[in-house]
Amino acid sequence: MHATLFYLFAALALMSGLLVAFNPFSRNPVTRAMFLVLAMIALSGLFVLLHAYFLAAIQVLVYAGAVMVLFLFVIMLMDLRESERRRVGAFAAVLGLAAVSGLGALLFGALRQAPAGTEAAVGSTRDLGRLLFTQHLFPFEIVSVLLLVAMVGVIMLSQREAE
Amino acid sequence: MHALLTLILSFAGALACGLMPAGRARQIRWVALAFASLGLLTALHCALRYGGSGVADEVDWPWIPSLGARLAFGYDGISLPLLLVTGLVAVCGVLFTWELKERANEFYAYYFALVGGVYGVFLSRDLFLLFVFYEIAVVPKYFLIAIWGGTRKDYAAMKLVLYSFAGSALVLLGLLGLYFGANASTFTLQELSQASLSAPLQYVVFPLLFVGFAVLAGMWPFHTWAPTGHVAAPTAASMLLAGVVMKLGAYGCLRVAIGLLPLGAKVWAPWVAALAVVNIVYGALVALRQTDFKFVIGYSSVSHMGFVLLGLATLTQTGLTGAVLQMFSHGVIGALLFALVGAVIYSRTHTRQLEEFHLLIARMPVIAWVFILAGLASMGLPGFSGFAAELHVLMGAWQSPWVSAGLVVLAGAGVVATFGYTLVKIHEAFFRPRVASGSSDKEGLYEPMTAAEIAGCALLLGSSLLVGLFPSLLTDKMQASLKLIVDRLNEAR
Amino acid sequence: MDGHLMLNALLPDLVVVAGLFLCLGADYILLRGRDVAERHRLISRIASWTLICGLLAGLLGSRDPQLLQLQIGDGQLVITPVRLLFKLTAFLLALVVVELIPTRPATSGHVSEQYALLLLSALGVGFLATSHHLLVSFVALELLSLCLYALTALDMGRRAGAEAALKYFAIGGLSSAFLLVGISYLYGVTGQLNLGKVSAYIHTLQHLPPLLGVAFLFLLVGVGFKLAIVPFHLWAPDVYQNAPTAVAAWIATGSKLGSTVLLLGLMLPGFDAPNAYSPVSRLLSSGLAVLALISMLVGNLGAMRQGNLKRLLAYGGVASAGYLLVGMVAFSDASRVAVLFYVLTYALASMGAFAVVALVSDQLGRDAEIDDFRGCWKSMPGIAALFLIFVLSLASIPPLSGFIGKFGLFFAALQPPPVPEEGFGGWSWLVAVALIMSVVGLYYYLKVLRAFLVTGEPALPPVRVGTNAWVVLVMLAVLVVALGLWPEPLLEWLR
Amino acid sequence: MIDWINNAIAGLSAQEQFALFGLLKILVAVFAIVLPLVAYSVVAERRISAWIQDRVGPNRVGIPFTNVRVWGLGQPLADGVKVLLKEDFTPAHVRTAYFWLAPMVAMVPALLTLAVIPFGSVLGAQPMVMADLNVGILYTFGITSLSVYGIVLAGYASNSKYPLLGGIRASAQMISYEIAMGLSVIPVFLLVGDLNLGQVIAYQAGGAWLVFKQPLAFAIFLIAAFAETNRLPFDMAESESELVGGYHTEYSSMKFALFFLGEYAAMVAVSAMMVVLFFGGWTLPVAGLNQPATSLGVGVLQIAVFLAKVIVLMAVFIWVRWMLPRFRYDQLMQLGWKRLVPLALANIVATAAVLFWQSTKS
Repeated sequence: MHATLFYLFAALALMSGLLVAFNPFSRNPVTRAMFLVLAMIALSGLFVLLHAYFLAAIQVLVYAGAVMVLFLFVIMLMDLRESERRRVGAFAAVLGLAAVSGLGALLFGALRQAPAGTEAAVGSTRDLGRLLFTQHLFPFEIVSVLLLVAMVGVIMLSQREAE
Repeated sequence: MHALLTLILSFAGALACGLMPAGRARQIRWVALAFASLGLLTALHCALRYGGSGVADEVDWPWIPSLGARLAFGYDGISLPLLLVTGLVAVCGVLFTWELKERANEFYAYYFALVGGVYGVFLSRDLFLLFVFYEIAVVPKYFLIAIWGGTRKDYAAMKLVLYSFAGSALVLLGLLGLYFGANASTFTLQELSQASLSAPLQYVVFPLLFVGFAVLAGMWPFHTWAPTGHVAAPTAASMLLAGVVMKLGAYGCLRVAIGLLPLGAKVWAPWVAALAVVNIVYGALVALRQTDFKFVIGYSSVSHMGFVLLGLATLTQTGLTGAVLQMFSHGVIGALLFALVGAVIYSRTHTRQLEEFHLLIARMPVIAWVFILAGLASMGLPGFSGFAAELHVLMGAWQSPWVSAGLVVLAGAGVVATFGYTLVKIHEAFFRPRVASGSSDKEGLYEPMTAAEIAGCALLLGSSLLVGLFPSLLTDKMQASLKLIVDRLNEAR
Repeated sequence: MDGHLMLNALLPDLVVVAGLFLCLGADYILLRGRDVAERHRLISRIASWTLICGLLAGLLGSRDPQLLQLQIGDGQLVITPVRLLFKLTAFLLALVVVELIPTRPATSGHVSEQYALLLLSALGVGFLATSHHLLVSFVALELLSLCLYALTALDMGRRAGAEAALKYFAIGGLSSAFLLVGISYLYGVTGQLNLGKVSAYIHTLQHLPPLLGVAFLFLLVGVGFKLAIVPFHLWAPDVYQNAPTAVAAWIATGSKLGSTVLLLGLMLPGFDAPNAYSPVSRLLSSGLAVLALISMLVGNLGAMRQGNLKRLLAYGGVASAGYLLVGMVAFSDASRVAVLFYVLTYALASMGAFAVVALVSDQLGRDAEIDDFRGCWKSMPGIAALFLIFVLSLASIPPLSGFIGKFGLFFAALQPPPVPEEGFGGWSWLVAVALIMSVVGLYYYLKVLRAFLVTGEPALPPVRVGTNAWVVLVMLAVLVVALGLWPEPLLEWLR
Repeated sequence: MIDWINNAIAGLSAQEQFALFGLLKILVAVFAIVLPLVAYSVVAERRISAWIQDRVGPNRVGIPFTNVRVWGLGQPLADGVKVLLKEDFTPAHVRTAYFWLAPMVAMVPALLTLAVIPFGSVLGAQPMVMADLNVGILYTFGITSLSVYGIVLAGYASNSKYPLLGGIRASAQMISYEIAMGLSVIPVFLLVGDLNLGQVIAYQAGGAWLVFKQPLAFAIFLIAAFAETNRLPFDMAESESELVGGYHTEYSSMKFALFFLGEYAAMVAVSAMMVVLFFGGWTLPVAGLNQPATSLGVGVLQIAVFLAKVIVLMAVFIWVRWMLPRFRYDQLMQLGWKRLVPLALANIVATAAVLFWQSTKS
């Protein structure tokens, strides 16, 4: 059951991910975004299988629920048309394919030889919070500064001609 | 006076001239002359004080221990003549650019930076330091030529600098090889000369160092920067280039490549000798074909540097003496020729094309005779320094087991060729009516030499004569230092 | 975690955080509706005093031996003399950038945001420098990168600027993803986030798991983007060219400082190898050598063809990353010191060169071609002289610090390996290539200097340079020269 | 009969029991409770609005095929038949796939949210919650955040201007208020110390309802809930007077009905959440209803209590709709970002400070 679900979600995530990047049927940005949502949800399913409920919920809440909605918002607001089919030079295509397949082969080989993971501990929200505020307090605080960057940056970039 | 003063004075001069306001060309040139003369006086004082053996005025301060570099200065019999010639040429360079107005402050800043770099190379007793000064001398040349130069100055300046820099890249590689090969964690000449270097290492590193330095010495086939650079350079710069910068290369070959890598030197000496003879003969023959007066002198420099290289390749006491003597001699004579052609004659005729000259012997008799004297000195007439030098070189080559007899004969032929082109060009320049038409050059007498020009010519010609008549003044001082090198060569197995 | 000690150690950063809030607050509350130039004046004053206070706090901290040898939270915050030096250098460079931000912006009415982002990115570099922990390093790198993305797009009026920012953002985001995947694989293999422990764990392994190779591949790709190593350099020329020059200066220097520390940390398994030819260091050094080779080639040959000064400097930066890797491949203590020294001197000289470009081309209102600077010797002799120093240092001409830096790199690369049968010169071929490429480098740097110092009539009217800008420029020049003439104290400090 | 069932149940393994009762709970909750609730809330809406506007409202439809009028309670059935039988018209210019997808996406999240709501204590041995997640509230927020897709996609798929505007408005509005909503409940969990909704109820059973302890949080949550369900005064996405019908302008028949039902289902869901978070869930501080049920009867009574509370809140929703005018869009954003979010943050800080103070005192 567990394994079946894992493969189900993994396949779903991979398929949707692929469809985001290369969708042979549609070049519609909204479609891509929706497949990305699907990928996020599938990932969240994987998190559930790892007993990381908090991450699973956050994954849906933040990525599917907020980030991707903003994506859609932007796509709709800017009225992005279906993107042109890009012309890819033969050289670039061959090089890209070679790089991707090389990397894929490398990863596949490496992961096949990697030791099986151990059953993860249950990621309760309480433990996560405790870790964040003790052991990883410092990176956590840096992240808070990082958010400040995001805010300031957005103000600067979005508000043209403030005066 | 301490020898380091030359160095300090030069860089101080660069700073002083550079910071002066550009408009005050008169004040600047006097300041420049003062700094240059003080440098010359220091060098002279060093020469008079030098006892004839060992390293004088030695200082040795730690600098960058982690790289094994030390601030080690000092001079011996080999550096001494070169210090002298640097001082002489530096003073005369100022004298012959007496009329310079454009961007004078910058000119002398670069000029003294170059001079300081040259002094530094001759005074360094640490290879890292030597390399640093060697490179310091590279960059000012670019600006001197590119800003104040003449014919194809951009091309010439860039070519010159890139050749020099490529050479110094080779040198750097060689130095690093030397450092790690010696495994003594030091760059000082003193300690490196005592380190034992394996034969294979020497075989590899010697060509790196020798070729790297020889690029600057104008060795064929890396000489092509020299004529174009010399021609494009403003007078003072071409005097420095021909007079001392080319000697930097030769000095490096002697001091570093031959001095530290005796086994490598022995293996490669025949090749070096062959290239040197090519230099002599090729330079002379090409000079014969030139129509631009400055190119003639440029190629003659290449030819003369061939004698230096040949002297180095002999690896004998006599030959090396000749090489050093030739460095001095060509430094003085080459500078004088460039000064005469580039400044004295050109400022009057406004052309350097030989076919446009018209019976100059009649129209500038004093200058012509000075030039003829200089030309005779250049082709090695007895009584001038060139004679003693070339004689030593050829004698050394004849004795040397590394230079084949055929090469010596060829070099002798090169001497004849030198006679040939010198006389031919003197004739073309001074005794021939105008060949090319269309020149608007006026008839009649040109202005006489200025005081500065007279002083410069007198200094250079006088010192050439002095050394030509009494070569022992210099040779005595260098024997002990050269003997060290020759002994090492003989001992090395 | 000792909170009190940590607060003490983070005092410079806290000062900067406080200062940046002060900047924003002053702009939003006190200076509402004031003239842009006036706001610039006050805010830049606040920003520079903030950085000065941060520097002073750091210097005061360095007098406390406890704060100079500090390790908090499994390497999350590690302060050693070297790391502190890098952090403070970053602050110093940011201080220079503050003086370079043009006070009469053509388009943007945003004042305090620029300074705030600059301060924030300085924080990022500082954290990167003092972190020995994958998680913190990543977060700090993101902190830095995000600021840079936003700053690149500062000049929203220019299409090219926006395009460059987008390119930077897209490629940078991708590289962060690579880095993150690499980090997670590394964590997956070793179970550690502390770089020292990662390295120690790797050395306990009997044979290397292939996943480790993949991890390092990804990490190299990630850091390679940040350092603009070929083939991950494509963003650099566009970004350098189209970002405001002050920002380009900051990208070329601050970002480089931080990323180099990160790269050194990631390469720790190589440095920690019991002898230089353990399998892992062999793997890493051969990878680095290849990257070094192509970076030097592409960087130098690319720079030769540039007509735009900032693009040229960008390619020069790519080349310098190549040299950096040349020094790193030997994985010895000497190479660590050499790399650190080089990147410091490169940052100083590069900042100087960019500063001059920023000050001079600020008034041009378009991309500055090399030719636009012709005749600077006449209109601005002082600036031209300083530029000469900076560029010659970039071209590694002695006695400037750039030369000592590059020499140190080659010196380290040539150091014979501990295993004698490997023979003379660990990486002599690489050094040989690097030397040849240095000649090429001199060529294009001379081309630039030619415009500044050689050719004819001035193309630009003289620029009025403020006292502060003069002070920082001269300070940089003095540092560049002094570190060349007397590098030993710094080398000693780095050791 | 009951014995027989008990025996049959006892014969199943724990997993099978879980599956069986899970399915049962879903079926009952959705088809027997939520859908009727939704259907009749529509009627209620119409009746209440009529009452407020001094009209009569739908009062005629009774039991089909008879003449029995039961106060118009047959209305939902008639409406259902109507929308099912209407022509399902798909305009030519729409993006078909999304046009079909959007109504489903609008309906499903609201129902999914109910999975973690404890709608009763226990019936027999079965806890009256479908999935007792320890991150319950995050789950609900996660799912709620997905409900925006229905509207956005509808706006996009319709491929005409009013729906698009509605979609864009909805996306911005819902994200904005989600933040306020999420922040507003943090003090609740600070007090409770757990994210599990059952624990929230248990906490309230032991003391006062959280609406009294955290009135500000409740106020913010309530306001945000209006925005999240796109109800007046925040029905920007629909706003008939400006956008014709907003995102569902192009929809008709059953697809339109799905949006309609989705909206009411969302109301039910969010009311249920409020009941759990602020009104003690299935508890009542009288007659021992505060404790988990010991008998079937009490269990059913508690479910009734829960439903009653939900219905009251639904009534509030309906009441507000007919009492307040619509906000302007910029006012909406102002309120969300500049009032509610800072207030919620302040509330968090204040609560944390009080808790800290209390912990140091003891």
